[in-house]
Amino acid sequence: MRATVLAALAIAAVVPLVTAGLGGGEFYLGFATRIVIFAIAATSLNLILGYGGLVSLGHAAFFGLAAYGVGILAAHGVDTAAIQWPVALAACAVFAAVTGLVVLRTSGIYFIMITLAFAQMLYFLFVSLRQYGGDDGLTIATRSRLGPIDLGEPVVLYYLSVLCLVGSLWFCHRLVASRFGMVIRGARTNTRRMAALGFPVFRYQLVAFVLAGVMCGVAGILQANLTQFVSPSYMAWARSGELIVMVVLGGMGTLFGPVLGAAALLILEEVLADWTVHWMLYLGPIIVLIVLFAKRGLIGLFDRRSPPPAGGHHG
Amino acid sequence: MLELLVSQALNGIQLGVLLFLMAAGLTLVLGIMNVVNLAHGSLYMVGAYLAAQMTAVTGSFLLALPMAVLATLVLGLVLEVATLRTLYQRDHLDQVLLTFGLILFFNEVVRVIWGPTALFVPVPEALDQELEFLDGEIIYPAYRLAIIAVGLAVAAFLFWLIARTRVGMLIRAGAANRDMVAALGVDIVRLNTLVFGLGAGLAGLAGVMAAPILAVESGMGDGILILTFVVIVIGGIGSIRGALVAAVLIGVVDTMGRSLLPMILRELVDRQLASAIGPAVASMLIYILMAVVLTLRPQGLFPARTG
Amino acid sequence: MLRLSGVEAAYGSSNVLFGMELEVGAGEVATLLGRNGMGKTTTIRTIMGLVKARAGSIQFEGRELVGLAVHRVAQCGLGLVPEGRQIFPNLTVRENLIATAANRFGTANPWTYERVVGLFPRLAERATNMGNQLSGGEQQMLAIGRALMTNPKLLILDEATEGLAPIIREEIWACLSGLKALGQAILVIDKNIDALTRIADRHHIIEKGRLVWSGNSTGLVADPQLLSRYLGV
Amino acid sequence: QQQLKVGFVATFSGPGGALGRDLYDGFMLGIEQSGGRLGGLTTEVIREDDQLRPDVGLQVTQKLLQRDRVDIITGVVFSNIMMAIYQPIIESQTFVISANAGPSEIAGARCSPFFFSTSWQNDQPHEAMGAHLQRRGVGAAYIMAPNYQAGRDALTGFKRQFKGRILDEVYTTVNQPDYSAELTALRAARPPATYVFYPGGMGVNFVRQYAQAGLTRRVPLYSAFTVDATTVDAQGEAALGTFGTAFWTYDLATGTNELFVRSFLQKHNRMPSTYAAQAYDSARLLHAALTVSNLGNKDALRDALRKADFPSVRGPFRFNNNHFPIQNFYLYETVRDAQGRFVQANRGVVLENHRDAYASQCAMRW
Amino acid sequence: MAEPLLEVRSLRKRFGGLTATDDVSLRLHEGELLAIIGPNGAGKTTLIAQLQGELRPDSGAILLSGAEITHLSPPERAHRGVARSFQITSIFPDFTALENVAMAVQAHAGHSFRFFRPAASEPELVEPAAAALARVGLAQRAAVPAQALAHGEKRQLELAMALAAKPKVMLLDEPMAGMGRLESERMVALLDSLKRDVSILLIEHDMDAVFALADRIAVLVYGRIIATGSADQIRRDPAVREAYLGEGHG
Ligand SMILES: Nc1ncnc2c1ncn2[C@@H]1O[C@H](COP(=O)(O)OP(=O)(O)OP(=O)(O)O)[C@@H](O)[C@H]1O
Ligand SMILES: Nc1ncnc2c1ncn2[C@@H]1O[C@H](COP(=O)(O)OP(=O)(O)OP(=O)(O)O)[C@@H](O)[C@H]1O
Ligand SMILES: [Mg+2]
Ligand SMILES: [Mg+2]
Repeated sequence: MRATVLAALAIAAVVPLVTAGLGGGEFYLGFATRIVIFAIAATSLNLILGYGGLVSLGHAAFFGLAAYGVGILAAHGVDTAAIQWPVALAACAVFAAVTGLVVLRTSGIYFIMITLAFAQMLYFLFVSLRQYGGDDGLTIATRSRLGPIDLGEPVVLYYLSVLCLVGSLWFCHRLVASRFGMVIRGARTNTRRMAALGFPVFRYQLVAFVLAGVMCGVAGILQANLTQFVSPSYMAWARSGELIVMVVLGGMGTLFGPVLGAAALLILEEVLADWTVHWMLYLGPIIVLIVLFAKRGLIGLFDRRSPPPAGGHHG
Repeated sequence: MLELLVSQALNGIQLGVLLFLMAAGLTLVLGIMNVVNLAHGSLYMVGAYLAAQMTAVTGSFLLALPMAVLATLVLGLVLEVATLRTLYQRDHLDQVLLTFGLILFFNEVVRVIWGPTALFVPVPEALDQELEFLDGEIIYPAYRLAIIAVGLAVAAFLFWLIARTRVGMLIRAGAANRDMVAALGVDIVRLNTLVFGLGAGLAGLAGVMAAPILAVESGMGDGILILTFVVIVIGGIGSIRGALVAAVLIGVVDTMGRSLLPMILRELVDRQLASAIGPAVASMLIYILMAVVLTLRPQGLFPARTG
Repeated sequence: MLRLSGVEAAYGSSNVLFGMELEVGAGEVATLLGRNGMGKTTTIRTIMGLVKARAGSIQFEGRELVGLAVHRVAQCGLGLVPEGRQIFPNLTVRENLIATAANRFGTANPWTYERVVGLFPRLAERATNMGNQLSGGEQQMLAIGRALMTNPKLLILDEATEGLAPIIREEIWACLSGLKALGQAILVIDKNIDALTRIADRHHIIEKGRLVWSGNSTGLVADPQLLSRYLGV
Repeated sequence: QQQLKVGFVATFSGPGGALGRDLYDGFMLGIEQSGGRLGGLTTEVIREDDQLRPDVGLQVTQKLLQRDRVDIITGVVFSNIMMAIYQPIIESQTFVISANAGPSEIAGARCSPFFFSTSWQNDQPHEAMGAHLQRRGVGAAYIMAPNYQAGRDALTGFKRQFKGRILDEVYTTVNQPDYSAELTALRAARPPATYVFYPGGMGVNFVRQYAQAGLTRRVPLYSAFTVDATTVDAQGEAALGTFGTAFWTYDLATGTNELFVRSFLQKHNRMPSTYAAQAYDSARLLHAALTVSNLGNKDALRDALRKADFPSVRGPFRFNNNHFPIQNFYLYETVRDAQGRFVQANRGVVLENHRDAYASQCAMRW
Repeated sequence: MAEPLLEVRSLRKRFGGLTATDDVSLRLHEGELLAIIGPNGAGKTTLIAQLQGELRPDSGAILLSGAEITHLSPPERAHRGVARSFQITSIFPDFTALENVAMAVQAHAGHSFRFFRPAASEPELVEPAAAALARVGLAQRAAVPAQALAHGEKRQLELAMALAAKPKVMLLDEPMAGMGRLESERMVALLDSLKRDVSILLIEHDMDAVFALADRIAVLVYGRIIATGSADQIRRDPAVREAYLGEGHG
């Protein structure tokens, strides 16, 4: 475990050096940053989906909301990170808390669909916001100002993203083993028993939901800075679906699965699309094969020891 | 005004019935077999493409209809045997992932075979006319009435099948406990394949029926898939009755919302604002409806009584 | 009628059955005894094909069951009342009974809905309730009735009296005796050794997935050592 | 430098894919006309799919700029993609020739010396239709579009020229498949004319349902980007008798156009669309400019592009100060031609040498 | 007489046309083991579910140490010392046996909004959990995932979880079901030893266990209590014999 972590860190650290060596390194660095950002988003989803059994099909809403937080403030001339980022994250927290009050009353497929409903409402709201570009999106003139750190420098943005990812992973790692994490995981398999034992499960799930939303917001902030652009398509349901795909593809309920899933999906898309216009013709069956043969997601191919994820849905 | 309301109600019902055809298949497969099949929308799309192809070949939509439905049903069987069968015991999310892969594949396959532009399916000649009611106050396309009729017939058939027949009982029992059904001597594997085929056939039927009024193009199943999920969730997963009620409810609410909401808003607020928020709220309406229903009844309107 | 020899089975990598042996003759009532966790249920599940046998053979009326699909095994004439009842929660009581009913061997006086509710009148009262609305004991009756309605050649009961009121339990023993009198073969797991010694012809005691003793009731009662050593009585 | 690298960004997958394909086929045909060498340079076209996702569009654009170091970027179907990739392209001082998207911001305040359009500013075709109805003396119209930026811009453009009464202005959900509710309301309003903007599959649905509701006969249907070569086969007879406006039709009798249409038909066995025509012109424009300048000197290249000294398929063509074309807009009617094909027949000029409404907001002067 | 620990006053619960609990009144005293017996479907589990809070009674009141708890949620009742074991085994299948019990300890240990410290390294969770496991005889199985336990072992685990919360009242729904003789006897001994520290409401069809353990027995038939008394009184009660015991238990 420790060795794997160190190796992964080492790889992440040298990416800029390697890409600098390639022709057009900036692109590859940008691409790597994108992977890292989506890995953060997928990790945040994994927190509630993989460990908590809460399958949200509206998770991209937080991604888009935070990105809009940055974009809208920037459009009004507020570009210091010290204001932008807390506001963006607070928006995510509030949205998560308010919707969480409703969605957490349901479970199973109902939960999937009601999270989708709220995300769609937000999506249509931003499509209609003409002041902020509506469906055309909003260009962000300058990246967030973060004291002496210049996010305009791709390498800096990359390392910042990696730092955020490491932070998210570490946070998750500690969280799932903690008392709080035990409650969340217990509630996944047997909510009724949790209540009988004396846990007000709803409250714990709500906190987890908010935490995951905020963590996804971090990814959104980084994405806004990477692309200097934000549009409602960031929170379309298909994006939420893609996050689920990343988590499940990599291995849900495992720490590194979502990271692997994000990297695999984005790289596959990139390579296949580079090669043929009909890339979906190949991506689709590849995903099917992975599901059929890598039972616990990609991570299962690497780590044969970790226990199989426990049975299906109970609810 | 009344004529307008009646026409709009017909529109809503027709949309609802089309949704029901989709939702019935999906609710069978999801609620009863406990399989999340995102490729349901793809089967709808394939049904529409096959209808287009076979209409072009045979020159008759009415001939193409059973052929396309049957072909989609067979495709469903093949899919079930080749991929989904191994996934019944696995997590829902594995099924989500797998069928997501299938969506990508099918969306691209139809583009490779039939090209990226939409295909044309003519309305069958006999139905290509408007019917007039109430001295021409209400004009309604005959074909859309035919859709309503087909949908209601299918609904009646399904009610009978699920609630009254042994096959229906076994299907429900299999949803709850596959092993036990098998241990009592029933070939659950074949049963599930048949149910999946039935669901696929229904999706295909929806696609075929929709082909003459909608653009037959790649990705046409994605939007309706989401709507279908909304329907079965509002109706209560696994409940055919819920699917029917919710489908019509969604159809009517969506239709009324689109046509009446902007009018009402315009009475209440100024025109500028109304035209800004009207369409936005209209597109959110079904999601708002779903959120309200699930807030009040977290298991949908007609919770299928599973354990 | 049923003969297991050298059967091995496992859950994942942990072996549970190690060369299990068992025999039930036609028209016989046989038991499977043993403490908790010794592999009784696993033996049953292996017979039914719900757990794959890794080695050995399971013969039923001369037919090899190993390798058959679960429903094929059942169709050979095995009727299961599983541990933990496993009734269908989303079917009504009546539907639970008739959904899988069958008379594959043309029994002259088959178990029907009427006969089963005659045996368990409580079920008739709850006929239109969903399975999951029944009390634990009612569910147990339902599970027995459901198995009977497949009109099996061999009825297998895994802890079928668990959670039943003593008076009902007595009725079930009486019912089993009655079935035996009709020539029904039965394999039963239960902790009521007193009752079992009354009606059973043959007993098997298992320990850690192995047969450690088998014989008739007289032999079992005659050897108190056996009971205390393997069954803790 | 002997080599020209062109990055071609467009939507190739998903429902918008047909447009990307037409752009690409048109552009490649344009290159073929100069023997595969634009301005005498060996030309390599690197095609990238933006998947109609701004972040993907941005990513592939960055790949083109940073890894492939392309000299020119062209293509771009949708405005939201253009908005996402515009800034990085301009910052890298790479020329971008939009073959389709023409958002108002880029035509106005955010115009750039590195941006050129061979299509039109988004509002223009709608303005043309507005002008046409105005001139015909149609007193009132019922207008509809999808509820997104381009849809709202379209109706704004229409209203800019049309001064009659707007009976209702209806915005529908993007990619809404069924319009029965809206059509019922439309019928109840008894308008003398309908104007809509429904591109792609939406147009197929709308036009067919309009006909099926028996409306085509009662209320004439005017539109832009709703009935064109990419949709008309799926619309079939429903499209007959509807009118549209565009800067080009297949039957324009310029010599270049006849050549273009003939070779396109021959090569692809289908009628070219306006998208193909625009992209073809992009290639021809590049060819002309590169013939008289070179890639090394960006100022010279810009001057050459500005001259637009090439035979456009549309006839007269020159650039406005914001690098959008000043061009004619034509009315077309969808008819069945001698071979039984559904085609857009030119019915005359509506606006002559038309300039877009935003050019005045563009600070660029030359 | 001292104030009862748990008091039930005229509890009533209907399911449609069926009255599952019909005007039931009960008192459970400190340190007492009250057994409730009755035919299948008499309403025993329904009664427990109302005491634990999963079901809301239609009318009547439930008092714990004199304070009304009728309208509290299950977690709130758990915090006041009401623990329940389920008739149909209800555990966390993918946690180990030890973790299952640790969950129960944690619930009792108060607030669980601790995000960082690994729960597995907190002695105040693990030690009581291990002790509870040992008490039910599952010490050797601590590290086994709960889903891999045999049926009888799951029942023991279920009890360990109820125990671990250090409750005042334990509501045990057929804890012996599915246990072999040996295990049953061990369980009887265990409950016997527990009796002094915690009051127990026991539902059980195993009459040997009931007669060995119960201080008092209440007999529930069709939702009504038809008899209450000592083991001997109940054993001899003809109504009880007819409705429940049959002739086997003389
Ligand atoms: N699903 C499973 N996965 C892994 N191990 C299992 C599983 N089910 C049972 N076991 C193990 O197999 C062994 C035998 O279990 P089995 O259920 O057959 O025992 P049993 O004799 O029926 O016990 P009981 O009297 O408690 O029902 C036990 O040690 C148990 O832990
Ligand atoms: N949710 C419900 N809806 C309708 N009826 C129910 C419901 N839950 C229980 N019942 C009925 O209420 C009655 C009492 O059930 P309960 O589970 O309390 O019985 P019990 O005394 O625990 O029986 P057993 O000893 O068999 O477990 C039964 O007839 C049962 O069918
Ligand atoms: Mg067992
Ligand atoms: Mg009970």
